[in-house]
Amino acid sequence: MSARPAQETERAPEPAGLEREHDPGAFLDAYARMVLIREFEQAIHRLFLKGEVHGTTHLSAGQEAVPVGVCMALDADDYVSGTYRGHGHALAKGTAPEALAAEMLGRASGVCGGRAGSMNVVDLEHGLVGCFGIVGGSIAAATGAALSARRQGRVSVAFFGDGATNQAYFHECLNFARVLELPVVYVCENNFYGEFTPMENVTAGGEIAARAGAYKIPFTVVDGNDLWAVRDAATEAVERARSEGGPTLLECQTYRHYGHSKSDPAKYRPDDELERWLARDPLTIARERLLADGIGEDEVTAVETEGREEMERATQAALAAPYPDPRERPGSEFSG
Amino acid sequence: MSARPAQETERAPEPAGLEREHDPGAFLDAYARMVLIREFEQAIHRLFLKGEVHGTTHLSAGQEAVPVGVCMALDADDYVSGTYRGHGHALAKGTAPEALAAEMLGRASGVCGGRAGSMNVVDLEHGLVGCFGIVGGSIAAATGAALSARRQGRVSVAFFGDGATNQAYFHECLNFARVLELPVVYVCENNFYGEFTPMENVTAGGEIAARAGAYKIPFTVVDGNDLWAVRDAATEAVERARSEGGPTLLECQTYRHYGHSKSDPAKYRPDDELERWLARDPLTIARERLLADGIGEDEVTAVETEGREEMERATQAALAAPYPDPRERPGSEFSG
Amino acid sequence: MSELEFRVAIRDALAEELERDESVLFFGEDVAAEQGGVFAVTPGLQERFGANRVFDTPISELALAGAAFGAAATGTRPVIEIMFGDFMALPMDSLVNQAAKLWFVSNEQGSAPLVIRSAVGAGGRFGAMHSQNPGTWLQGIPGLKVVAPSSPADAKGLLKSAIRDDNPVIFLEHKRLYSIKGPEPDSETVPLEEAAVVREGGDLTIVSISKGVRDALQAADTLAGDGLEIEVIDLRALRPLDLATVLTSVAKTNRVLAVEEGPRVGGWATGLLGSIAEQGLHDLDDAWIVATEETPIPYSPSLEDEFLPNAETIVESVRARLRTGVETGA
Amino acid sequence: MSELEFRVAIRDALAEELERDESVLFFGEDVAAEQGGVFAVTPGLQERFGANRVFDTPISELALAGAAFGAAATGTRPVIEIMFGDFMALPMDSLVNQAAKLWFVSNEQGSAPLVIRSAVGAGGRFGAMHSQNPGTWLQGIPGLKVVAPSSPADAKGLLKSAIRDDNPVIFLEHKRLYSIKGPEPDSETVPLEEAAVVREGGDLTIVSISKGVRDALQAADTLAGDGLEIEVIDLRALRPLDLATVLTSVAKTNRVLAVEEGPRVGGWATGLLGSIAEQGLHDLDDAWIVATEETPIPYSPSLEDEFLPNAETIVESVRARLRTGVETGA
Ligand SMILES: Cc1ncc(C[n+]2csc(CCOP(=O)(O)OP(=O)(O)O)c2C)c(N)n1
Ligand SMILES: Cc1ncc(C[n+]2csc(CCOP(=O)(O)OP(=O)(O)O)c2C)c(N)n1
Ligand SMILES: [Mg+2]
Ligand SMILES: [Mg+2]
Repeated sequence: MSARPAQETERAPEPAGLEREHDPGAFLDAYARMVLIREFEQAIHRLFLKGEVHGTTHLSAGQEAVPVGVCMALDADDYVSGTYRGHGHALAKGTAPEALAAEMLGRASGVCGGRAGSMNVVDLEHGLVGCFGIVGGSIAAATGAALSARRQGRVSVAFFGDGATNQAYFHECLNFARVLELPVVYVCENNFYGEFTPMENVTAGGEIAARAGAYKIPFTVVDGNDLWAVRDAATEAVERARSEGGPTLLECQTYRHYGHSKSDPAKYRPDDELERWLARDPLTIARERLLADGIGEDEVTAVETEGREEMERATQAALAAPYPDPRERPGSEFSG
Repeated sequence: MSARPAQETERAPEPAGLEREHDPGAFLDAYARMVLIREFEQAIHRLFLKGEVHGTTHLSAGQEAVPVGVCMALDADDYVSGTYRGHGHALAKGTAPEALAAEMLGRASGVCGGRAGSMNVVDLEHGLVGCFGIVGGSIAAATGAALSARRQGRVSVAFFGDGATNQAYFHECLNFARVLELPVVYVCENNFYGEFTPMENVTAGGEIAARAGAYKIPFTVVDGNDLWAVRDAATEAVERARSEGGPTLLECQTYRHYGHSKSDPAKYRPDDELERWLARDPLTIARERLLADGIGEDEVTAVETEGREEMERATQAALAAPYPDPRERPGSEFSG
Repeated sequence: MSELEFRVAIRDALAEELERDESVLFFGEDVAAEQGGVFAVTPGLQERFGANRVFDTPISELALAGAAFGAAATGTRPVIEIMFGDFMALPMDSLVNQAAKLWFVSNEQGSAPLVIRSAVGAGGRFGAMHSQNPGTWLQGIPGLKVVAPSSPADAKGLLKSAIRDDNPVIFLEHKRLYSIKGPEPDSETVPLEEAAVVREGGDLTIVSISKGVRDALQAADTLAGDGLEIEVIDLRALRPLDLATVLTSVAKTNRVLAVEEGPRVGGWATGLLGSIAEQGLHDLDDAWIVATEETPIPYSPSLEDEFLPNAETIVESVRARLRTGVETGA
Repeated sequence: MSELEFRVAIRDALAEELERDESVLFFGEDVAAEQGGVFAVTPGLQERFGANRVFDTPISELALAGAAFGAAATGTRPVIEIMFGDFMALPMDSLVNQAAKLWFVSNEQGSAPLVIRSAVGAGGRFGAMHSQNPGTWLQGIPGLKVVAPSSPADAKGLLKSAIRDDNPVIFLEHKRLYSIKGPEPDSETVPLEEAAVVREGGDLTIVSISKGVRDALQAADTLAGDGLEIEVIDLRALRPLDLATVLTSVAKTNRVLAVEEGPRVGGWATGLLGSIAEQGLHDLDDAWIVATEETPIPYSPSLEDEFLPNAETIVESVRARLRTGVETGA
């Protein structure tokens, strides 16, 4: 990943942006992270079918370019908040695949010791303030983190879905962030469905990004399956945030390959819709672009193999880890 | 008031509008209602200073043209919801001044038997679903009433302030109403302050009506001190609602002459601001227009005298009414 | 005897009331979609009653509840679904400050006859934000009825009563109950304000609600093997609270255990014991609670299983308490 | 001895903590304006600490609490004001599902050190939506501390502790206390988890919190004239609940009365009695509650005065209960 060392001071936006622009390895690294996320989702899917992942889980396969592209624009100490569909948010920000897989499996070595599960992952060390099982919750968490970020020379990013833009949190927080000129980027992963319901059926006006206009917040609609497009839009937004330009809304249009959650066969999708989106798989798009940009096929393949292997190792390690023992470590209500 | 008999069926918008347009007495009647509201607020103010009105109270003097103009466009059986600054909302919709004054005084003859007080008045008989002490609550109440209204051939109106447009209710309900195409009119009384805080300090973008645009809800900004302007805009919106055209947002720009509530001397206002608005007193504007439109000065004066006298009678009757006796009528938690 | 599935009982109650009364509406997130909600409770209702009466909404819990309130105040009887009980915190203002207050504050001009259905409870490895029991958040709100059925028959009868009730009713359906089967109801409706003695016995009264009642019944079966006759009471509602039925039972058994899927502090179980202490202290030889730890609900199976009360922990607690007679929490 | 006004105690605590710790912020609706909030508690703070640390916000309670959560999770110590306790239903999701859960669910990676100040309670003729005590809505939420001071000294010491505490604290200030005066505190902070025995006596324990403690103390004075020695306990917090102090007292007095400004069902008072019954039944000769009716709070002075507990109703209730010994609710 493109994470750079923590910097507590403010910096001019331009050089940082340009530096990234011309870093040849950055997009290959980013592609590697996308591959890892895809492998992760597929591994979790298999484990779910085997009964190893419990309750429910929400896979983000098909949406990988969004968190990865956004996190390319971030530093390691910037903040993000994610959703119950948050594996990609966590992995893109730096959570270790093994710790994340172990969390899904409810193991003691999970990033939250097995207490959180798929929907509620927190990884403060990597700046992940939380994943939120409550639709819209991530918007507030990142807005608040931006209050800290402003004092720390950092920025904050909220990931959320199209459905979340109809929630109270969306409205109150966007207004709040603009009023206070907070360094926050609102990243809407518009995958055109909230559970079984098409976005346009429940989203008045049908234009998500335009909602930011009501608050005079700058907004952009991006092809969320194009890593380069996401990363460019995010870079601009992050630089605006860092240079005291306040919040931005990015609408990244994308698609989830699986159903909403483990129990959803996604029969509500029109014929061919999935096929059309599979043809625009963000991994394929990225692969082709890398090759076109002169990265060798061997390098790309190596990254893919590595991702598969890393995930395999992570899965095995997670499966081998013990379940937490509540008697050994009962857990406390309060800190201190 | 222009309230017409209840009609359960739908009707074509045009004739109704025209009929009202040419009714010569309607504006004089409306002026009479504005006078009554002004007299009411002044009476409550005096009673408050004497310690007869308890707790707190929020006067709407200066804003009379908004509820009166809007209610000119409504039928008696249409619904409205109001705010803690709701005396005008109630009186414009038909609540008896004596019953309302008695409520402020906590008397048994109050429209809610003294249980509600100034902030929470309900008058279902007159279609007042409630006044809401919670900023934004009125928006939800009217949105829900529109679900009934749609089935009953009626419309529903929410009154709320500029500050309420930053509340969760505003966003969720406007989206909901557009998605369901509900017959509801959202009337924002923009008096440029929420308590002690100027509207523009806390309202990102600074344009309230434009927020409706995000949901593709038609909107208009009106001079809220001009009865004719308010009534025309409301008529259009109500007709849209009645003819299945869905919701509308009206922003009525106006000003409260008093402070936010009884304890507020309104020192935060810039010099001259009140004076400038007093020069645009909605009562003065209406009076002049009536005279210009050929209503005789004697008729106008008669209406004013009547308003004063009606309010004086109402005040005396309310003051003479007994306090509710909790032992006689303890009140129950549940209906039935 | 034909058996009724809990989720079908809910579906049937809704369908029958939609059929019976034109003023009943049903809406929520994904409830009208083919699947009929995430727990497959309400498929087919939109086809049957039309999109004007049964419809999907945006993900806007506050607008949902607020719209239900406004509709209920003006002649409609809305039933809405708040998908998970944990989300009840979002529309809380509308419940507390709108629906609950209309009847009293309006001086009894009218009330808000609405029902909020919601899936609650833990045990499904759904984690801390999809497993809570919001009943205790709401028990202290005068003007709200808070109901939670423990069997398919009750689910049907109580939901029908809730829809016909003129007051706002929070109707909590435990996720672990959706797939259970039980006898058909033997009456059209079940009153919302009467606790049920679901098993009789003279040695100890166990009081619970929702899934806890099934656990208590199962525990009572086991304890019968120890020679203990357990009386089991299903509260059915947390508000209004049918204390009389509990007091009558305790006057007979002199011992009471309350089983709650939730923390002790601020829970309904301690409150119930307090009310018994206030009104029936001299009948009381022992009173205690089986509840959860005072933490959020953990995800991992090993943690969640240890966290939750069940038939076994009830049995253990009864054995330990009656054997030792020691007055410490179980 | 110099006397401290309750509202000034709050203001001083805030000012001292803002001074002491750069990471403390304070924001809310109209709190930074010249008036310093509708109860004139916080004037002058913005002038002193600057608009970056003390500022006014939009009327957006959910964003306020959510922003406080996100800030608290990332190194800031926000104190926010939710103007009236009744509005606590609006940000409830952020309290319940965000702030309260971070510590446990993250496996103790971090917590959310935030404070929510709010004006609560009735008696001011503010009506049903500006008079509630939301403490009981929140008492059952593991991970939240719920504190309510009864004196200026405690207000200052408890608020300072709340700001320094690493957990989310709901800090409830009774409106009827803002203008009272009392002695200066004799310590820098007051622990959040210790109930205080504010008057000693051997005949009866009265437990309350917030304004109820003052009523209880006043009642105890009157009852001293009857020859009754009343012990008065100020819970200070509803969560965590210092049951030990209560149990010790009840072991001595054998009688307990809990005084709550709120309904019995779902209130903290019944819960407290239940916990005493669970752990100290054999010490208990009598236990009862003075609370409100089970309705929303009425506006009219004649109704509100009758509705609320006060020193007089406590005295009456004690006299009636101790005279007759009858076990019915007072
Ligand atoms: C407040 C709330 N309401 C409802 C749900 C149930 N729910 C979980 S995901 C989801 C759909 C969200 O859609 P969207 O925001 O578009 O995100 P996506 O799942 O498509 O990534 C719903 C309704 C929830 N978790 N929280
Ligand atoms: C949810 C909520 N937050 C805060 C308040 C306190 N409060 C009462 S009126 C008011 C200002 C509202 O301003 P606006 O909506 O512009 O209406 P206006 O009073 O100007 O008519 C505030 C903050 C409240 N009653 N409800
Ligand atoms: Mg989506
Ligand atoms: Mg205003």
